[in-house]
Amino acid sequence: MNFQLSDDQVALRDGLLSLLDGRYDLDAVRSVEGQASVVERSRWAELADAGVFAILASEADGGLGLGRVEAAVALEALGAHLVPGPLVGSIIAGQRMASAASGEVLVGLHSRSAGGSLPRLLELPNDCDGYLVLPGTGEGAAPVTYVERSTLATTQVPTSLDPLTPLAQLAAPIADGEEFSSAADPVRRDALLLTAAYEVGLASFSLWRAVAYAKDRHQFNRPIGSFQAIKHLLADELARLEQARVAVAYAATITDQPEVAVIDGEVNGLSATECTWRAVASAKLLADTAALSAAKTAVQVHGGMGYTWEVPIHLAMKRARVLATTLGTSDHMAEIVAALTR
Amino acid sequence: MNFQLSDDQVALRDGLLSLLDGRYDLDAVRSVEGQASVVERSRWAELADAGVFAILASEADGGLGLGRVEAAVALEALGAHLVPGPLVGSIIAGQRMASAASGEVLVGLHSRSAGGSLPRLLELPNDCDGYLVLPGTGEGAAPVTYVERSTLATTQVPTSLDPLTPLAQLAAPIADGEEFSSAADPVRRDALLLTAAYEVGLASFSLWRAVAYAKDRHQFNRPIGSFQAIKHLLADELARLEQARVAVAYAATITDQPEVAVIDGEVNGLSATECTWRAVASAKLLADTAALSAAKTAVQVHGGMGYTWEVPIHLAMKRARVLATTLGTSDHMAEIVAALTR
Amino acid sequence: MDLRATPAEEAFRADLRAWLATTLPTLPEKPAHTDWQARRAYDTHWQELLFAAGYAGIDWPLEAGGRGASPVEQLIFKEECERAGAPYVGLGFVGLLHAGPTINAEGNEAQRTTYLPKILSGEHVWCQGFSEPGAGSDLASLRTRAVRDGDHYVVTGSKIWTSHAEVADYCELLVRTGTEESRHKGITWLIMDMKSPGIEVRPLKTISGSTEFAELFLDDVRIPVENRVGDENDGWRVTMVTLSFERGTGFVGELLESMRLLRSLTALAKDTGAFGDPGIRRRIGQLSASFDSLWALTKRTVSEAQVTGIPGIGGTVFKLAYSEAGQRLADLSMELLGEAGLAMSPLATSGVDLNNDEWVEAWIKSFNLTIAAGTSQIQRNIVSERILGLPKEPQVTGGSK
Amino acid sequence: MDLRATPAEEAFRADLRAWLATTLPTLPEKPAHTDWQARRAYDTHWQELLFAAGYAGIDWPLEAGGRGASPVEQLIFKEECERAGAPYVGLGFVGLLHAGPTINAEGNEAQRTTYLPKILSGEHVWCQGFSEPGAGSDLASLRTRAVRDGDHYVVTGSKIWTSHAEVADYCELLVRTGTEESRHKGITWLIMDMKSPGIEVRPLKTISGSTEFAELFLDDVRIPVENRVGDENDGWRVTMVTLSFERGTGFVGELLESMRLLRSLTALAKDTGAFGDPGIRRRIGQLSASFDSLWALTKRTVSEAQVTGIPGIGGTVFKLAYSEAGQRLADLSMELLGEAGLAMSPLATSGVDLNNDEWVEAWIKSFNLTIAAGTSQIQRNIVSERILGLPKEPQVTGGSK
Repeated sequence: MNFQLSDDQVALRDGLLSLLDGRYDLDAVRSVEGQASVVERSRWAELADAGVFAILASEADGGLGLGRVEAAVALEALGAHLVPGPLVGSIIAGQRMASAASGEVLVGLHSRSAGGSLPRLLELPNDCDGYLVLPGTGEGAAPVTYVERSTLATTQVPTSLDPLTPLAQLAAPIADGEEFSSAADPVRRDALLLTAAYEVGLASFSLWRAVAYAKDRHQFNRPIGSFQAIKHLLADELARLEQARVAVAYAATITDQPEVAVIDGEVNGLSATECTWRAVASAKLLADTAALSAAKTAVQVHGGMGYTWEVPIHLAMKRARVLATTLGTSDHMAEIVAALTR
Repeated sequence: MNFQLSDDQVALRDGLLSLLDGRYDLDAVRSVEGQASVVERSRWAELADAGVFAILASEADGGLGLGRVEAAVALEALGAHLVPGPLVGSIIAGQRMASAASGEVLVGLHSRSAGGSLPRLLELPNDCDGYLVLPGTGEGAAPVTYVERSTLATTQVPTSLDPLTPLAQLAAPIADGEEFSSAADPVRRDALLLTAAYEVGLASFSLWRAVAYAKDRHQFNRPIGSFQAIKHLLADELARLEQARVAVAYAATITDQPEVAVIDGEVNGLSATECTWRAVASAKLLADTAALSAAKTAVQVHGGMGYTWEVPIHLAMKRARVLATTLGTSDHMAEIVAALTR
Repeated sequence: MDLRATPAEEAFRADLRAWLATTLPTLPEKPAHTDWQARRAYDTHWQELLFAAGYAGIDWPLEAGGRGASPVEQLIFKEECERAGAPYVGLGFVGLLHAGPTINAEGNEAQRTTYLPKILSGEHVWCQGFSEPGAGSDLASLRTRAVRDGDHYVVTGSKIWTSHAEVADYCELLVRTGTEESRHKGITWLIMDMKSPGIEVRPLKTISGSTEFAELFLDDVRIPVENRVGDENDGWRVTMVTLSFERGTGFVGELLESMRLLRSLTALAKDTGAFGDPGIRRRIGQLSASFDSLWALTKRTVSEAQVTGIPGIGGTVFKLAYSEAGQRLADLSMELLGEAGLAMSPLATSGVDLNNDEWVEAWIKSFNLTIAAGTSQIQRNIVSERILGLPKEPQVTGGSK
Repeated sequence: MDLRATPAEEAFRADLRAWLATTLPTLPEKPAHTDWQARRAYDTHWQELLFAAGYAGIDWPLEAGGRGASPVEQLIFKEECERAGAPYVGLGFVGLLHAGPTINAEGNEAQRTTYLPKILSGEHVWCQGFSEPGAGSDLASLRTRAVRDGDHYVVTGSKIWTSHAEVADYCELLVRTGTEESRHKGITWLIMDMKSPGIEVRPLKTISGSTEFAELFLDDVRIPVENRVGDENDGWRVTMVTLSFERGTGFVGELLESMRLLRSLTALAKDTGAFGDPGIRRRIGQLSASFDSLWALTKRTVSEAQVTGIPGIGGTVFKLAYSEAGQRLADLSMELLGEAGLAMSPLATSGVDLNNDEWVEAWIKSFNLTIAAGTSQIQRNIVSERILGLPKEPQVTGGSK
């Protein structure tokens, strides 16, 4: 057992971070705020060149042949840079669609499960070329299908909560397209896991921004970060962040190493698949909490400045809200974990 | 409108506090810890002489003819002194039973509603002469009846959570006795309201003990009460306490002044009775929270000392746990309020 | 404990309700949130109507031209206006709630005569120049400098969180007249004419996307010495007088609004089926209980003010508790809206009264509840020191950064 | 990231599991919680068995007579012992986890030879004399005074939170040898023979009713200078060496116990029907997720210790997060037990596996989670300063009260 990033994984992370520092700095990310399209194709191509969307594709298919651990490492780095666009969908699609792996085609995700009587939305309607459509929870063992964006009837939403996640309202539920995968479960699990990894990145962004501000900002002749009221808020956020981060790492590792899921499952009276689901749902639950809470605390630590558009914390806060909603809420995740607690 | 204690109400409170300071100081209260019987009849008689158990009885019946506001004032004072015994039951019984109002007979409360498949307990089995038995929630408009203690088959519980609330396990559900009141609803409401008032007293006990300790205790060359980590914990408890206290005052006032319940109910689309129920359930919910939270914080502020038997905070914490359980939990109260939120 | 209205209170409420019923339908349609000139026109028109009916300056003393209403009547006024859907005090709030009362209490006769009537009538709009980028919670560290030059102060510096500065006529301004280290003892309170040369107003966009606030940049702005309220270097005390007016019923409108939102959220939960989940129901019940108790707390605070002239401990506790309950309500609303809570523009619905844009905006604004008008951290300091009597933290002296 | 066991780890686990399977059934029945002599006999017998099998001092270096196991093996040891229901380290914990490692690291050859073997074999039981009534979170303010008198220190003062002092042979004792104001720089680490004249042990009853702890009153207790570990006035550093052994896997047993309790609570919720309430289910799910992540965090921490020798940031975060999750579990259990949670003695039930006494005791003990071994307030200071790099609070110097 060595439950730490391997040297290769560290190298992957550092390489990606260095690319992101250069090409996805905050100014670059913010330059598309509030626009109907938020993905700059040339930058997207650079992510593709770095292998981001081919990370899960097999080497035989020209991919990197890496696992969820590596994909999660990449997503955390992307989240910590607030990179917009259909990252999770494109990585998952990249496993089987060369056009997604290469970055030519941008693939969003849509789950029919949420909603009920409320309106249904489509994320990134002017950026995605197509969507992986996950069946609703009542639909049994329905497949995941791929639908072209052009086939969907939508109305643009003029203002979305997250200025980096433009939206359209769907005129009707999305019908099935061509089959992408006959089993929806592993796809949904990967989508939740990678979304959780991105949320860990968001939480980290919020926390370290708040820490930096707390060191710099002085009131009452002291850095505000020397007041316990501030220190303790931030310490609690670190605890949430680390719990989420390690939960993501655990879920990713046992997805990649199913023999571990077998052993860990036995201890808890679960099959390997159930054990993996419990780990993934736990990771998403903790990552939702970490990202939302870190953003809220970071706004609070920034005081009035945190309430201004200029300070970028609100971008992390709004994205966290989006990600805690679309593929299954924290409440859904908690229900999944409870059902697998025996 | 003058939503403050009247001069008479202040005099009542101050008189009772002065009696309690003299006859129910902490040493006196603690002298019966862990005993099978915790009520000293001579002290109980002094409370009776002060009119505590006749407070709601009409003047025609030899009572004080006062209202819930006065009864709540008395219960808060009794709670702040951790006075043990069937106070609420005896006050309610005192409305119609001269022997309870005079302090000769001690009357406990028992609600058939809680429980399910779990064992049912009887509080203060060696102190109460009889019990007012409230019907279970599924029993419709059943009456409140009075049963003699001697008719109940029980097994003594050797150690109870609260060393000032001895318990026995009931061998069978309590059957009806002689009718005390044909309508259970107002009795249950009064019982919840007066219990909430006692909990406010408990919360106040815990908070002010913790404040005193925080001023006195020094670590790192400072009173620990000068650290924000401690100050802010205590400030939040004061906020909880004041919310609970004013909620009790409001519920008591509109019970006594039904014309106000009519007006306030109209604003919220409720009948006067519904308005009063919402107020009482809210008060109990907030008082449960205030008492439990203040005790927890007081233990924390006392540090290791708070974990010792000697420091009396645990008595408030354990009693709060008892009172937040027996007549209807916080979760039940929240459900009642939600059903009356329209 | 008496919650029954006196005959005078009942009469006050009945008169007001009748007036609102006849007056509100005459109002023009509300202007767009971003159209500042139209908003000024709308708000000052409402103030004119209040003035004509004798409701302007409801809490101001009679001798200052106000209504001189009792605290209970002030509460009734806020309650009835909120329930009838009357306009908020809007752009008039700095003049009516801060600057006016300060000038009345601490200004001289000439200042009272010059400024008070036009605040009451709605003719003049005021803004506030207190906070600075480097002086938020620690207001006493403010650095905007005023140098005496004959009959004028020459003021240079910057202010932040100035509401509707774009359309204000005057600004209540705090400046440093003492040494850099003088803190509370070197501050002066000035009336600044917003037409003075050297003032630059730069809108400040909030995270909800609005530009309700602005930054003020002051570059050698000349302010006549006669515009000073109180003595030089006595501005901190003058300000505290103003702030003391803020307590008590300060957040009544917001609380009543939250209570309305909770009712509407409960209706939505019933529409969507979420009300069938006991966990959701309990959260609704907990919020309902919290808001009801804060409403009762307000009545107690007002009663104390009515009898003793001092609002007691309720006001400080209120802010702390209300801001957290408000955030819990906002969080619950987003959870119940689900995906619909990700859109800030209205969505098309069938059958369900969604108002998603209103909810989303309320959620974003809820982040400000624990910051604006004193962060919860500062509130907890106040509660623990002034009410619980806990010792202050050791002070750090010396140059601030 | 690799969670697969190496062949060596698998072999270690298999051997241990086999040994536990044959050894545990030979143990006598557990003694009553209050019978200290019987508990000593029970715990030292278990230690003898571990010693004979080569598991004594699992984390001690080989040259000190320990197993010299890797951090991963230590984790496996704790995991298997907990899952097999083996006895806890019990009365041996101060000797095995604190005093022994300190003497090994900082003591001289004679001290190592005299004390270490008998700790490992279970012959000697140690207790800890660190905290004082006036020195809890602020340990450096301790006042128990040691005055040099020839070849002895003469010690006077009092200690608190001394576990099983009634049956201990030795005490690791911190005393003040410097001036009153010397704080960290005037503390010395001594080995005190518990049979020395002048020691009074007074049991300290906790809020759960147990007397697990005691107070020590020391009145001119004479301790030979040769019992000093490290230099005079260097005891703070010596102590920090000990404390650094505490991190990492310190709460593994407690965590595994909490995970077991949560499973049992879930079963109870299904028995009582409470599991049908989605609000209750979600709380169970949240706790399950928290505990699982803390278990994963432990594995990461141990992996870091294995590779770098330093446990990393996990240990400090663990204590803070675990103690709060443990309290939430305890609170949930009391809500699910309802009235049955008000009795500390077992209740008669039919059909339901209630264990109400165990749950109630766990609830009461949960209050100590955020206090013992460093309050959560102190933990947050450590996390914010050492990990986040936030500035320390301004220090207050001068006489303490």
